[in-house]
This record gives sequence, C-alpha cells and structure tokens, in this order.
Amino acid sequence: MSETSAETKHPAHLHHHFVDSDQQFESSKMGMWIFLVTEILFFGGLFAAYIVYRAWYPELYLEASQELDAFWGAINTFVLIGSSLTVAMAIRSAQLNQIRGLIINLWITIGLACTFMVIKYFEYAEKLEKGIAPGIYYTYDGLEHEKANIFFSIYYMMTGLHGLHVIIGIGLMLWLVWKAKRGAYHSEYYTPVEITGLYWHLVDVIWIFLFPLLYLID
Amino acid sequence: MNRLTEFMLPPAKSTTAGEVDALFHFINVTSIILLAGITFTIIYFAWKYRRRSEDDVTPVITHNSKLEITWSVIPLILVMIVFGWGLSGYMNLTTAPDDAYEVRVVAKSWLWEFHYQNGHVSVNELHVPVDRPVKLVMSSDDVIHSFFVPDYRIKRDVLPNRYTSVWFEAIETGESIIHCTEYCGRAHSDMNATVFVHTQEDFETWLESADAIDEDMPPAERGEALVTRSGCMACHSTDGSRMVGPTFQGLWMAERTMEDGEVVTADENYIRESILEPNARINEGYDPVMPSYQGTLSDRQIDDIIEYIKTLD
Amino acid sequence: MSGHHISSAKFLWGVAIVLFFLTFLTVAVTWIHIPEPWNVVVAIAIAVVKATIVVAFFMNLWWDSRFNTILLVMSIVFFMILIGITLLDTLFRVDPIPTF
Amino acid sequence: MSTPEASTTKKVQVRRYKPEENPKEHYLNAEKGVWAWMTTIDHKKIGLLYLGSITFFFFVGGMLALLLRTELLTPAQSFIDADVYNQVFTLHGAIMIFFFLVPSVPAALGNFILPLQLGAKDVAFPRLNLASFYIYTIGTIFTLIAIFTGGIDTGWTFYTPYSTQTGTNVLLMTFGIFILGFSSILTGVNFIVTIHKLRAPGLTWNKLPLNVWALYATSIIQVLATPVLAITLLLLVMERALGIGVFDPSIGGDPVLFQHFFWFYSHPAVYIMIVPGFGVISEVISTFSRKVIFGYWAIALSSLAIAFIGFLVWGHHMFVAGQSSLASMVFSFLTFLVGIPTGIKIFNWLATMYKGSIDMKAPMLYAMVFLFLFTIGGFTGIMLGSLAVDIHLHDTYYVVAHFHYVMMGGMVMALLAGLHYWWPKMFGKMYSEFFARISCVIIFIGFNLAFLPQFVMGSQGMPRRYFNYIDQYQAFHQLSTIGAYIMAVGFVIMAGYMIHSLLRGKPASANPWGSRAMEWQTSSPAPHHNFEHIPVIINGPYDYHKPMSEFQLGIAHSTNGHQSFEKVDVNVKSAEEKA
Repeated sequence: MSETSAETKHPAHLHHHFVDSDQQFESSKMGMWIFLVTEILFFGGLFAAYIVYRAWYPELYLEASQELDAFWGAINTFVLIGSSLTVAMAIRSAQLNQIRGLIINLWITIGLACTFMVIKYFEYAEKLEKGIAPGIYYTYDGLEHEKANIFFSIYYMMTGLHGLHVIIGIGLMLWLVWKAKRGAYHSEYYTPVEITGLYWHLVDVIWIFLFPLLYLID
Repeated sequence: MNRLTEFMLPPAKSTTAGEVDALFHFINVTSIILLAGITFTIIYFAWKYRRRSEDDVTPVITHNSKLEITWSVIPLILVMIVFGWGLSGYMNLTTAPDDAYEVRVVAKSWLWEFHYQNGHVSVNELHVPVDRPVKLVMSSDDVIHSFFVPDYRIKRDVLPNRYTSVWFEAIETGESIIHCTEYCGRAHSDMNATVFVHTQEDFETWLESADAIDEDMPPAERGEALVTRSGCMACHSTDGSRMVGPTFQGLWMAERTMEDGEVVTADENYIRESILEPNARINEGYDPVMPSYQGTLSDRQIDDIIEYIKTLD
Repeated sequence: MSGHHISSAKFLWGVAIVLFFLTFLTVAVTWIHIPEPWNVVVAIAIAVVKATIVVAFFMNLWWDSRFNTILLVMSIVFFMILIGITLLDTLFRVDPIPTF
Repeated sequence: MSTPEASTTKKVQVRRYKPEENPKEHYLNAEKGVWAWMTTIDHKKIGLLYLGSITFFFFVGGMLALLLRTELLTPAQSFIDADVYNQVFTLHGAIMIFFFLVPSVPAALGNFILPLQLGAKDVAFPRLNLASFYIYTIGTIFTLIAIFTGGIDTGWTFYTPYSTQTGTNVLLMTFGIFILGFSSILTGVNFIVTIHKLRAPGLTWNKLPLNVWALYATSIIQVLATPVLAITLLLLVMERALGIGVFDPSIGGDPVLFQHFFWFYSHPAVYIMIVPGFGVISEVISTFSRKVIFGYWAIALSSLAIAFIGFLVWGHHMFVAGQSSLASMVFSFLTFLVGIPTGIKIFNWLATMYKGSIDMKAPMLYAMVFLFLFTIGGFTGIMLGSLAVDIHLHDTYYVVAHFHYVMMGGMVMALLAGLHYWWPKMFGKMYSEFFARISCVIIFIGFNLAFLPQFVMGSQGMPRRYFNYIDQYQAFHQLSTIGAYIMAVGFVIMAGYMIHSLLRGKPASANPWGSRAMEWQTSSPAPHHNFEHIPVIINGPYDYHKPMSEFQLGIAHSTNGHQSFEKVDVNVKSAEEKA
C-alpha cells in the first residue's frame, strides 16, 4: 500500500490511486450502492418465488400466515426501524466528530439487532416445536393445504437469509466499534461507518417488505 | 434445394414438417447469402486496403447515418419476417385438431410407455394410424424427459408434475425414431423408441390383437419378446455383463446380497417384487433407479418373463 | 458536496416517528379487512412508502449523486423484469388433461 | 475532479511524455517473490494471476472435450462408460463457462487493461480486487473437491429434479459456483466504480475506449444477473439438503421455475462472456486498420443495448420446456431484437476497415476469424430463436454447434486477439508473428471442422448429451473429432511460441502497433503505477488523424521528480460526470 509513500498532502486514509478524500469517499459509496443492487436482486429471487407461489396458491398464503405472529413481527419491525435511526445518528456523530456519540449509537444499534435476533429465535423455536420445520422436516398437521410446507420453506429461506444479514451486520458494527475506539474515524474520514450504515438500512428495508408479505395476510 | 434438404434435414413425414423446413431453408439461404457478402467484404477490404507503408494516412469517417439506418432496418425487417413465420408455425405445432386420436405417454428413466384408449400399453413402441392427427398427452414418472421425433419436427419436454402434449399427423406408413432430448441420467442416450405408422385398418387390427399376439408361443419365448419390448435390455444384460442393473443370466434361484446386507433368493416372489416395486430391495452396488412396471405389465406377462429368466443359466 | 449531508438529530427522529406510525398503520389496516386484492395493494403501498423514506432520508439518497438513485431504480426495474416475465409463464399455462 | 459542478472546461498545464523504451523497472520486477505475487494489489498482476488460472482451466476443459470427442468416435461405448461420459461433459461445460469464459476477458484482460485505458493507477478497490481473485480460488477448490468426491453428472445447467435426485456431489459443486459468483459480482462492482470515478483528466464519456464501454456493459450484467444465480443455487442447495420443495416436483415444487431463475442469470451470462469480446475486437480492428472507428456511439450504445435486451430473452432456452405459449412468443420476439445491435456492430467493424491501412498481424487475423465465426454463430442464433424451427432443433447438436460458434468462435477468438494484442504490454516481449499466424490458421480450420458437421447432424436430429448414438451420425462425429484434434495442435503451437516469447522473446517497443490508445502511451511492460505522469486526454482513442504527440500529454506527478515543465496550455473537459 502506498500510504507509506512520502506524499505530504496525502492523509493516512487516502489510497494512492485516488486524487483526494472526496473521490475516495464517493467511490466507496458508489461501490456500496452497487453492492446493494446485487443484494436487492439476491433477495429478489426469493421474492419472485414468493410471488409465483402466491399467484398460484393465494389460499395457501392466507391459511399459512395465520401461524405467524403478527404482534412479534410488528415489534421486530419497530426494533429494526429504531436501529436504522441509531445508525443514522451514529453517522451524524461521526460527521460531527463526536466519537463518543458514534460508539454509543453503534452499541445501541447492536443491542437492537440482537433484540431482533432474540425475538426471531423465539418465533423459530415456537414453530419448530409445533413441527413447522423447513422442507422434508415439516411435520405439522394443523394446516390442510397440501403445499403448506412450501410456504414455510419460503418463509424460512426469506427470514433466514435476512437473519443472516442481520448477524453479518452485527459483526460489521462490532468491528466499527473496535476501530472507532482506536480513533480510526473522524469527521474527515468515516467511510466505513457510512457504508455499513447503507448496508444496515437495506437490511431494514428488506424487513419492511417481509413483514407485511409474510405476517399480514389477513 | 432437394439435395440440401436431404443433407440437412431428416425426411419430412408429418403434415407440419413442411412449414418448418421451409422456414429452416429460408433462414439458411438468407444467412448464407449475407455471410458470403460479409466474408467477401472482409477478405476484399483486407487485401484492397492492406498497409502499404507505415505512413499511410486514413480518411476520417466517423459515421454515416443513412448507411447505419439501412443496416439496422433491413435486418430488423428480416428478423420480423422470421418471427412471424416462426410464430405461425409454432401455433400450428402446438394446437392439436379436435378430432385427434389420443395416446397417453409416460416417460420413465429410461423408457417410454404408450397407453391406448383400450387399456393396451406398449413400451418403446408407438403405433399410430396414418393420415390421422394423433395427440400425445405426456407425463413423466421421475425427472424431466423430452419427446422428440426428428422426422415429424416435434419436440416437447415431459414433466413429472404436469401434463404436456404434442400432436402430429403422419403422412406415410413406416417407422421413425423417437429420442429423449432432455438429459435424464445414465442411460439418457438409450432412451429411444420407435413410431410405427400403420394404415387405419392395420392399426385397428394391431390394437385389438396386440395383447394376444404371442398367444401361440411358449411362455418363455413370450417372456423373451416382452423383455425386449419393455425396455428391460437398456439396463439388464442376458449375457452376464454388468450394466445399469444386475444381469438376468443365472438370476433364477441365485442368492443375491441387498444394500442392507439381506441375502435374498431370486425366486418368483422376489422377481415379481423387483418388477412392480423395484426400489423395495436394491442389489448391493447398484443404484435405485428402476421405474415401476405396475400397470404396464400384467400378471400373466410377468409370469412369462419369469419363465424366460428361468431359461437363462 | 453531495456525499456529506449532515441531517439534524430532530430530523432523523422525525423520520423515525413517521416510520413507526406507518408500521402501526400497516398493522391497523389488517383489522378492518380490506377485500382481496386491495389488502395486498395497501400493504405493499405502505411498505413502498416506508422503504422510500428510509432510502431517501436515512440513506441520504435525497442529497446524494443521482447515479446512485439510478442504480437503485435499475435494481428494482430488473427485479420487475424477473418477476414480470416469469409470471407471463406461470399465470398463463394451459395444460392438457388426458381424456382417459 | 473533486466537485461535480466543475464540468466546464478548464485550463491545465501539461507537457509531453514520450513513453520510455525498454524500462529497467516495471511492474513485473517492482516486487519480487511468490509472496509478493500472492498478496499483490496491483491490478496488472491480478490480471495475470487470472490469466494463469483461466489458461489452466482452459487446458483442463479442453482435455475433457478431447476425451468426449474421442469417445464419440464410435456409436457405442469405446473406452469410458456412460457415467464417466456424463460427468465429463458436465465438467467440460461447467469449467469452460464458470471458470474460463466468465472470468476470461473481464477478469483477466479487463483487470490488466482497464485502469491503463482510463489513465488510472489502479482499479477503485485494489484490495477487493485481490479478494475477488481469492474468492474465485476458493470456489475452484470447492469444485475440485466435488470432482474428486463423487463428481457431478447433471450437465452444467443443474436442472431439477435430476439435480435433486442424482447421487453425485451436486451440493459441493453448486456451492463452489455460488462462491464463484461473488468473485464475478465484486469484479463488476470494482469496474463500474473505476470507470465512473477514476478516469484521467479530459477522459470524458465520449472519449472512452470502446473496450471500456464493453467492460462497463459487462459489469452491469455481472452485477444485476449474478445475484439471481446465487439465490437459485442456494435454493438448489437447500432443495438437496432440506427438501424445501420450491423446485422439486416430488415435494410439490415446479421444475420450470428453476429453469426461469437459472436462465435469468445464464442467458445474460452469455453476454458476460461475449460483450467484452466485442470491446477487444473494436480496439484491434481500429488499431490495425489505423483508422478512426466507424460509428463510435453505435458500437458503444449497442453494447449497452445488448446488455439490457439480454435480460429479456432468457425464455428462449425454454420454448419446449413447458412454459406458456404466451411467454414463448414474447421471448421469441425479444430474442430477435438482440440480433439488431449485434448486426450493427459487425457492419460498423467492416466499415472501419473500409479505406483503412490494414496490417494483418496476428491480433487482426484473430479479429477477422472472430468476425466470420461469430457471424455464423449469430445467424444460427436467429434460426434457434425462431419458434417453429427451435422446436425441431432444441437440445440437438445444432444448439451445441451454435453456442460453440458464439463462445469459442466468438469469445475465445476475441480473447486470443486481445491476448496477442496486449501481450507486448503485459510482458514487454514480442512473440513470433509467423507461428502466431500459423496457429491461428490451424485453429480456424480445426474449429470449423469440429463444429460445422455438428450443425448438420443436429438438424438431422442428433440430440445433445448423448453417449451412444445411431450409426447414421458416425461420419459427422468422426469429422468433428478430427477437427477437435487439429484445434488442439493449434493450441499446442500457441503455447510453444508464447513460452518462447516469455523466455527469449525480442523486447517490445512501447507502442509496437502504432496505436493511439492510452495503454500504448506508457512503457512496455507498464510501470508499477501505470504512468509516470497523470495523463491528460484531449483526443479520442481512435483519432488516427491527430499527431501522436497529442496523445502523450500529462501532468507531472507530485512524487516522480519531474521538475521541468514544457508549458502547454490545453483546454480539458472535466472527466467528472454531471451528477
């Protein structure tokens, strides 16, 4: 890396092939947006499967979604939106050079993300208890529709993949906290905070769609 | 043109084949003319404008709107002709006449079963009358297969969870080959069958007597005919060589080890079970891939096959 | 400088409160049982509004380079292509039924 | 560069930099040792690492192809059995597509050449670039493990339900390709950002080399399509591991849905493979005709048009698969629309040669071969796009021949054109022009001998993926096999003179072809940071009517010690897009 090159004007965080910090910041952000595009299409495949099966078997979705608890789904929606708020606040703190605020907001976000996962865990546990497991392990007989297993396979795939993204997000934010404590971020350089924030908001946006599509089919 | 047809395409033996062939030739000939033009231009330019010195000066020609519009619009018109033509042919190929004679096709790895309205089932032999539309309603027992008769220019995938159909009207009596064209595993390339086109009278005679056809033969010979006809030979040899499935030679009353370690004597009951519920017990070292013959072979036919296996020492 | 928009804390809280309200709304409309298919339309419409708010004001797309907006729109367009053309198949299949 | 508002012209002081001939220090000897290679973040070296990998996989895939062709000499079994044959054709397809073609021009040549053509020091995210390479490596390792633990016999298309039922190691293989997809995605992300953000001063969108436009279109496809492959393969993995039943009809799923998802990626993937080839051909034809490219915008935009329409046509792989007639009609119509921009490109290339000064060096020879073979591939594509004819030709050798004409006759020839074209820039050595032309001719003959007969037997009704076949096709199969071996000879000769060039090749000058493109305005091999100066662009890359000196302008680097400025004032448009 050329951070070591003897350039007077180059700040430590600026890589050699960029002209200035802004170019680097804009590039990273554009890169993250493009990555988010891939994430949207990644989940898009699952949404497409969801829509195709819903168009085929609307009654299946009506019946099977009764098994999902809209109350806890709504709580989780509040939790994730709250975490989006704290991430936005964390970025604001970084922009204003308030490192303490940055770290506190990140910790709150991590806390909310963990709350989300804990609620999710209890939801899963309750279903697995009843025999509503994915795929061939589906043994529940409370639903009459013969394709009920497919609804829950799609449910597990969607929420599972989303949950995986939440866990990755928690990992990223722990890393941010660690770096922030070592003084890596300040108002001139907070790119990783910004792009992790973008990622986290996307996780939130996906849940905003998952919630009504899975839980709120009345 | 005729020689080109003979070289490029199999003989056209259905009423719809002609239209497909005409389009095929239209695209072929147009393409060859255009390709010849492009190739000639490449070679001519490469020779005519070859570099004569390192200081060659070339003209600045950045674009030419008229020319560019021309070579966009002409191909567009050509492909739209091809699209319309192809579409009309496709509609013909997918819309069976209402009075079509219906045959049920069941694809299994790796054989074709043809069920007729009178309950007769033939394996790997499709018998149809000439000059009469025939509609095949097809389904698969396991994976996706595809029903292809080159002589009729028809093809359609055969799916495990749905019915699909093709239709054709043969214009001459004779035989044509059927291929499976959707990759379906080990013996995919052996999953062939034959269409036998009869005159209307012959077809009816065949249909009525098909089951009784071997009445006079001794049971073992009938069994041999059945084994050949039912697609058994694709996976089982009669000379001891190992194929997809175990050989029939020396099978009778032999002791065979199963996957779960059980040792079984190949008696009447075992062979009957192996034909009707092939995956109930699997020979050690073999895969559970055989389709069931339940509904395909009658009890009597299975007896005949057992008689035949008894003769293979 | 497009990339360094700083939102006020009050603004961010305002956005979050709107989102909380919309979440409540999307649950509330299920209590009044809108008939099919409008219940889906309403649920998706609210979700789209929420997502747009998050994207515009939390992800700062409102103040960001327009190319990033184009990227987002592209991803949605291509998702629509995937699902739209697939539905052209799955909704319009006419399978034959054997007569015997 | 910093503010988007500054899109108007501004005055910049530049001086002329003539590229240094035969430099002592260059990127190849800037760092030494295996470790330096393995951890390099230099885009040129990463490009070479990819080049090495794809060469290896091309060799493996080619050997598998020879194995198949040899077995097909006779109608019945000759030396491998059906199971082995099925595994070999699956591996041939999977390796050639996922390990060779997809990363070939974008990741190998693209990595090497893109920053050079942009006047940048590197791609936007060099470490991510290295990570892409390692993700690729991890994917290949998974696949290799899969090969040695049961293999895979599903065909490269992994159609359900066969792929959920077969006893081979589908799980590991699809997981390997799932991982591989991320390498492709990250390369795409990297390239798009690089093209947007790292262009040299004056390099406006209308001065971008067409190769960059092609890579841009390719990257967009990679970013938009690959995630759908990823989720499809993940669903397939789950189908096998848990039986989730989305695709498997025996648990209530729909196998045709898998085909939709699969081809939503895999059809655009065909354009991931061929579009960058278009870029290379544009560069080569212009350089060796020493003439401004004809219809710059037509070629640039047709790449984007192909990229876009390419997303709308996947269902033409499914005309007989059981999709609705309506879907088939729409897909057939859209398929023909792709033909138009493709045709435009071919005519534009021909028009570029018109009144040019054509030098039939090896890269140009490959470009000619490309034009001929790719045109055949295109016309046969029209044949297959036509609904009625496709019903007859679907899943026959006609399809096999068609895609080999497009992929091998198109993409591989473009890759070879590019490899020969940029070889001097990569290694600073020239190869034997004589042997290069010989091997090109041999490959051309072998290729046509191998695949022309396949058109004939395909239209006669020979299905693909057949281990045994009926006797009437034997003559065609034998011709095809002979052709394959002739082709192999051509590649052996190529390996020979390329290795000779590396070891004993004559040193190459900075600009052996007299090109105006920016990558040729730096020394061969390129310096560690690509340019000793910051290049400033005032002319298009194909402006052969402008003097060479106008292509060698730059601003001195703050670090490279150039003190004396030959002060020239030029008006330079800011490279920043108007955002």
